[in-house]
Amino acid sequence: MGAFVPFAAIVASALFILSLMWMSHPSTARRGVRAGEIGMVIAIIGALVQHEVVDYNLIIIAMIAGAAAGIPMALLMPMTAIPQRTAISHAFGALAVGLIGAAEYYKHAHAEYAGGFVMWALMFEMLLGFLTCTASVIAFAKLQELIGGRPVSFPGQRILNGIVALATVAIGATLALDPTQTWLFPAFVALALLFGILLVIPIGGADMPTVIALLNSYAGLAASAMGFALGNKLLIVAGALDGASGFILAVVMCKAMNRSFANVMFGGFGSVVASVAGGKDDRIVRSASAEEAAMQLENAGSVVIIPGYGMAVAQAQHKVSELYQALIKKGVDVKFAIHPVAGRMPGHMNVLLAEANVPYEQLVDLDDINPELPQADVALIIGANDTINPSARDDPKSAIAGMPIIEADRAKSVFVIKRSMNAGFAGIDNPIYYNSNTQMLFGDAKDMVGTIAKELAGGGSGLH
Amino acid sequence: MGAFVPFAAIVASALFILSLMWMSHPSTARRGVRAGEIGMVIAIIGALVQHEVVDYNLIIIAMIAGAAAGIPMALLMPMTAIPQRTAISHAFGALAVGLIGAAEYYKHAHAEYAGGFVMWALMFEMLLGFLTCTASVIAFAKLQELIGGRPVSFPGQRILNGIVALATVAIGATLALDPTQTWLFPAFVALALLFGILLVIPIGGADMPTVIALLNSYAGLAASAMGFALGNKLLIVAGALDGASGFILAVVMCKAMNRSFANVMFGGFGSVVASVAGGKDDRIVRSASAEEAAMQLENAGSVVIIPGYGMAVAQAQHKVSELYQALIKKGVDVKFAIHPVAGRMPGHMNVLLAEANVPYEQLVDLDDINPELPQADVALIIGANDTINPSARDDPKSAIAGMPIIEADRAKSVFVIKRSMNAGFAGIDNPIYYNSNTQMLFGDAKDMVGTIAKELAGGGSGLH
Amino acid sequence: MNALSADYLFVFILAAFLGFQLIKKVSPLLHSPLMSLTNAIAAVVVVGAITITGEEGATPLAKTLGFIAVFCATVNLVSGFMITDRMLKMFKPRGK
Amino acid sequence: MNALSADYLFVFILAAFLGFQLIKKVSPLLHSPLMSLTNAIAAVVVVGAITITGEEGATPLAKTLGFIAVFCATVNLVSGFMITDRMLKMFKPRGK
Ligand SMILES: NC(=O)c1ccc[n+]([C@@H]2O[C@H](COP(=O)([O-])OP(=O)(O)OC[C@H]3O[C@@H](n4cnc5c(N)ncnc54)[C@H](OP(=O)(O)O)[C@@H]3O)[C@@H](O)[C@H]2O)c1
Ligand SMILES: NC(=O)c1ccc[n+]([C@@H]2O[C@H](COP(=O)([O-])OP(=O)(O)OC[C@H]3O[C@@H](n4cnc5c(N)ncnc54)[C@H](OP(=O)(O)O)[C@@H]3O)[C@@H](O)[C@H]2O)c1
Repeated sequence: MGAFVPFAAIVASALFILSLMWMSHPSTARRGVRAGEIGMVIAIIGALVQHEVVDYNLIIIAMIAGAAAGIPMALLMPMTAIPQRTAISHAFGALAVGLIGAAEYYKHAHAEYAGGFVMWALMFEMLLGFLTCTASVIAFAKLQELIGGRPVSFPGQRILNGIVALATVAIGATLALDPTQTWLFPAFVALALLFGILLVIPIGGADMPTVIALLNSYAGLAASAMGFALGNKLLIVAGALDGASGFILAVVMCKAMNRSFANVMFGGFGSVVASVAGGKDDRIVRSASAEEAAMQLENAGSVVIIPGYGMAVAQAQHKVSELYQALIKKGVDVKFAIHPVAGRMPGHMNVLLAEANVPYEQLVDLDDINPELPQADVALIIGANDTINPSARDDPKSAIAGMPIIEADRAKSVFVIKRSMNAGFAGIDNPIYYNSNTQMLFGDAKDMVGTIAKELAGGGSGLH
Repeated sequence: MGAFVPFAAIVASALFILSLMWMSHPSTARRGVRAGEIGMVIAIIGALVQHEVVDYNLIIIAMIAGAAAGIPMALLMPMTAIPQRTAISHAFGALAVGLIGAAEYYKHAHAEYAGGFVMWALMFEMLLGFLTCTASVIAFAKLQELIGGRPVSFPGQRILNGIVALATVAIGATLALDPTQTWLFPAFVALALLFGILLVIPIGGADMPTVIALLNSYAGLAASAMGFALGNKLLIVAGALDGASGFILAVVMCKAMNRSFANVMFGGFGSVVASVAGGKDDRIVRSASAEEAAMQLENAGSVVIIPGYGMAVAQAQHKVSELYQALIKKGVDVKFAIHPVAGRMPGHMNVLLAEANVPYEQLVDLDDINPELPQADVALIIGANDTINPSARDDPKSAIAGMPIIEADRAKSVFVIKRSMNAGFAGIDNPIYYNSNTQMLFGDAKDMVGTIAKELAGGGSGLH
Repeated sequence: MNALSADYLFVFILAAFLGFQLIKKVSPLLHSPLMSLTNAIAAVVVVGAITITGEEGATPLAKTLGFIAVFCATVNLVSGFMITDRMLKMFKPRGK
Repeated sequence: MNALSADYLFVFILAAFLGFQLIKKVSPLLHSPLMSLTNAIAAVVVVGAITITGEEGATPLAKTLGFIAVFCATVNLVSGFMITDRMLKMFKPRGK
């Protein structure tokens, strides 16, 4: 046994590493999940067989309860709810980290640990853990639209945040230097929790994915800190991997939106959505019917479908897949152009389309599809807006200037499926709708795509 | 100080890692070297400031002497001697590892260490260290042609090797279990050294690069083992990085030759070179003059130059660069096709051509150039043979069947610069020389290319 | 900071470097499953929770906190791995 | 095998994984300089040699062996880094 514990840690770490390694490609990814699961089992066994552990009842009960809660959650969760699910699970994980830290704190609340390395690690762990917990809850609430997604800002906000931050750190430091001041501890926890809330409320709902990725890396760091405090290398490794992943995803998103972390965290982006949305003007907009679209699509040699957030909210992915099937049956070459931040989380579109059985080779990256678009006969935009907004490329004064876009406007002709002339997440006007080669297909993505697919399949009941 | 030592190790490791990270691309590679150097300095300082270290004289002397020997070596070494240089430096490194192990052994030659972890680590370290040392010396001698490159084989060779291997391991194990048997130690060292020799002599000279890469990873493992024995994490990390690198390079080479490790180590490959070389036959060979080649080259739209071992031995890289300059001046599009195992070490051609100021963007990989070759007007083969041998692709019974090749024969017309009809390293006949679109330019690569370049530059003194 | 903590720092740095190298190579196609996978892996904090809850002489408070922690972590790791697998099951190559 | 050795194994495994990830990404263009760079890095064994040679109560034998080891390792690291740099200096992008 004595020998098993350290080796369990090594093997588990190795398996977690392999798990991420295999995640690099769809063909090996599921093996990656297996590796991760096995690693986890080994880690848990390693923990259970430690001599220190004597009482198993509570542990077993908690684990059974946890599994009982987790399994249905995993099975019933609709794919469109993935972002919320990620947010709430960060809250759970961070809470666990925080509570473990608290328990450890009370164990170490003696003078001899004062100012010790373990104490500092514990405080850092709890700070990150508790703030990530509440922050994730807010993020969840915003994504689930339990509370408004609009950024909340009030006078003196920054000052307040600053004060809370300072107070939290100050009390944390005091406790690290003199752990016996247990009466201060609840205040520390409360402040950390409060700070988490304050951090997220000023951030717009659609920025939540970036926030979630950041919280992901915080949670990872917290786990590593716990590893430092408990002297557990496995936790250090797992935490570091998690931290790196969250950080990189956040960077990817910021790059793809051409925005800085600072701008995401403090920019109050998205507060303006309403103002511009649906601004009327006199430029001509050509709109077409499903029949016309169907006809042009089946006569096209190559079609690029560009899905966006609208496809997700309309849950149109299955209809889109039908459309894809109908088109390839007619010998049309169909590709999907996936923008890194299309939808509301990284890889959002890929998961939805994969769910609807679109082969993943057809899902093409921004950089690879743009050179092909000028040759495309038809670009069919389904509920995407900012990610195809040419002003990001052409108008340096635009709010999203410099954001890489899918250059749908370069295609020979363009169809846009959306319900209105309303703006997208960035809340800005989109010139593509007024181009002479653009035709609008107004309606809900699901209905509209469905009708077009029917038309192509030769059903042709038309719109209802 | 006490605190500095462990942190020196951390910082040094991090810098070594960054060093390899930056090595991934020419634009950052030199920064990588800087990082490595700084890491090394920090590591050395960390070692010097340990309290255990009291006597500095010998250390300083040895380091000055080492620098005095190393610097001129580094400055005067011709690029064509890089393979030999790598071999001999492995010998030095491995010797150092072995000697340190020996010193440590005598320190631990007491009953209480019997069978301990440290002892096993030490024995493993010395085994690898000493055998790598002599093996590298032989490799050096073969590359430097101090001894014949022909594989040495004699009846009962395998049995002898087996016995020596067993004896070495047996004595090593005995010493690990009972370190006090110091009288056995010299035998162990001697056997390890002998084993190194026996391992390499049956391997053909041109396989040395693969051997060197393998020895590289042995040396790395030995360093790691030393880290285990001395409880020095920095050594473990550096050793692991070195080991990984050597191993991957060896794999790359074997893949590019479509051969297995086993075949390289025990195949006695290359023993047949003489037999086939220069085999006469009655197929027609078209040979051309430098003038004709020059004319066709300057009228070509696109030229692909395929250098091989012959360019290296002839030291023709500078003339080749002149030729390249002359051609681009005339508006010809010139690319270089680099086979992974062209020459006698990985990346051999790249270094030589870079030395001659050919911009690295022009050096194209096997996989990227092959699709372009059918459109190329002229493929100019300079001292390459096996790497362009079509029988690897067409003749399943060929000795190099399945080895990926640069498909020069697909080009509209082909020029081959070599001195004779002799075979290359693999010692097999090459059908490309008999193709109707192939013209041979017999002569030393340097002279021939030089003459062609002169022709193009309008000098035109013709062959001498 | 003592040699021990230096030791942990060592592991952390190596793991962080490794993490960056590995994640950078994950195809954007799989960024959503990646999130839930790392999420599940981070739930390995359950080992810490187990120790807290089960170790001898654990105070009632410690047991309670530990109990909740074990529960939360378990929810994450179970659902995390399962959802990741569910997502990945959906990614099919052409002609399937 | 004790917890300590397990600890070293931990570091070794992480470093090995990292090594593979890093080396795989090195462009074939640079395989020669890579060889000499890793070669120079491996010369860090000089730290072991330094301890042997300089530590108090080192036997004459240890001093001699250590001396040679320091010499050999120094030759490697000096020439290794310098040659690598010499090679890399030669790699020039177009229009230079
Ligand atoms: N993916 C991420 O990780 C991430 C993270 C943070 C922020 N974001 C941001 O989210 C945005 C994503 O861009 P996007 O182009 O995918 O979407 P978008 O710019 O948010 O636009 C979505 C469009 O879909 C339409 N729509 C909504 N519901 C619809 C329905 N039921 N049927 C048909 N159309 C519907 C809306 O127009 P109507 O209202 O007229 O129908 C809207 O214009 C980007 O600005 C990105 O920066 C993404
Ligand atoms: N690069 C590596 O890491 C590595 C490692 C192990 C093995 N190898 C092996 O080495 C070989 C490399 O292939 P390769 O095509 O580069 O070369 P090669 O197949 O060895 O052929 C070299 C050719 O150059 C000609 N040559 C020699 N000296 C010359 C001179 N002074 N002027 C003009 N021509 C000269 C020779 O023909 P003449 O005698 O008629 O002139 C010979 O046919 C492969 O078989 C590979 O497997 C490479």
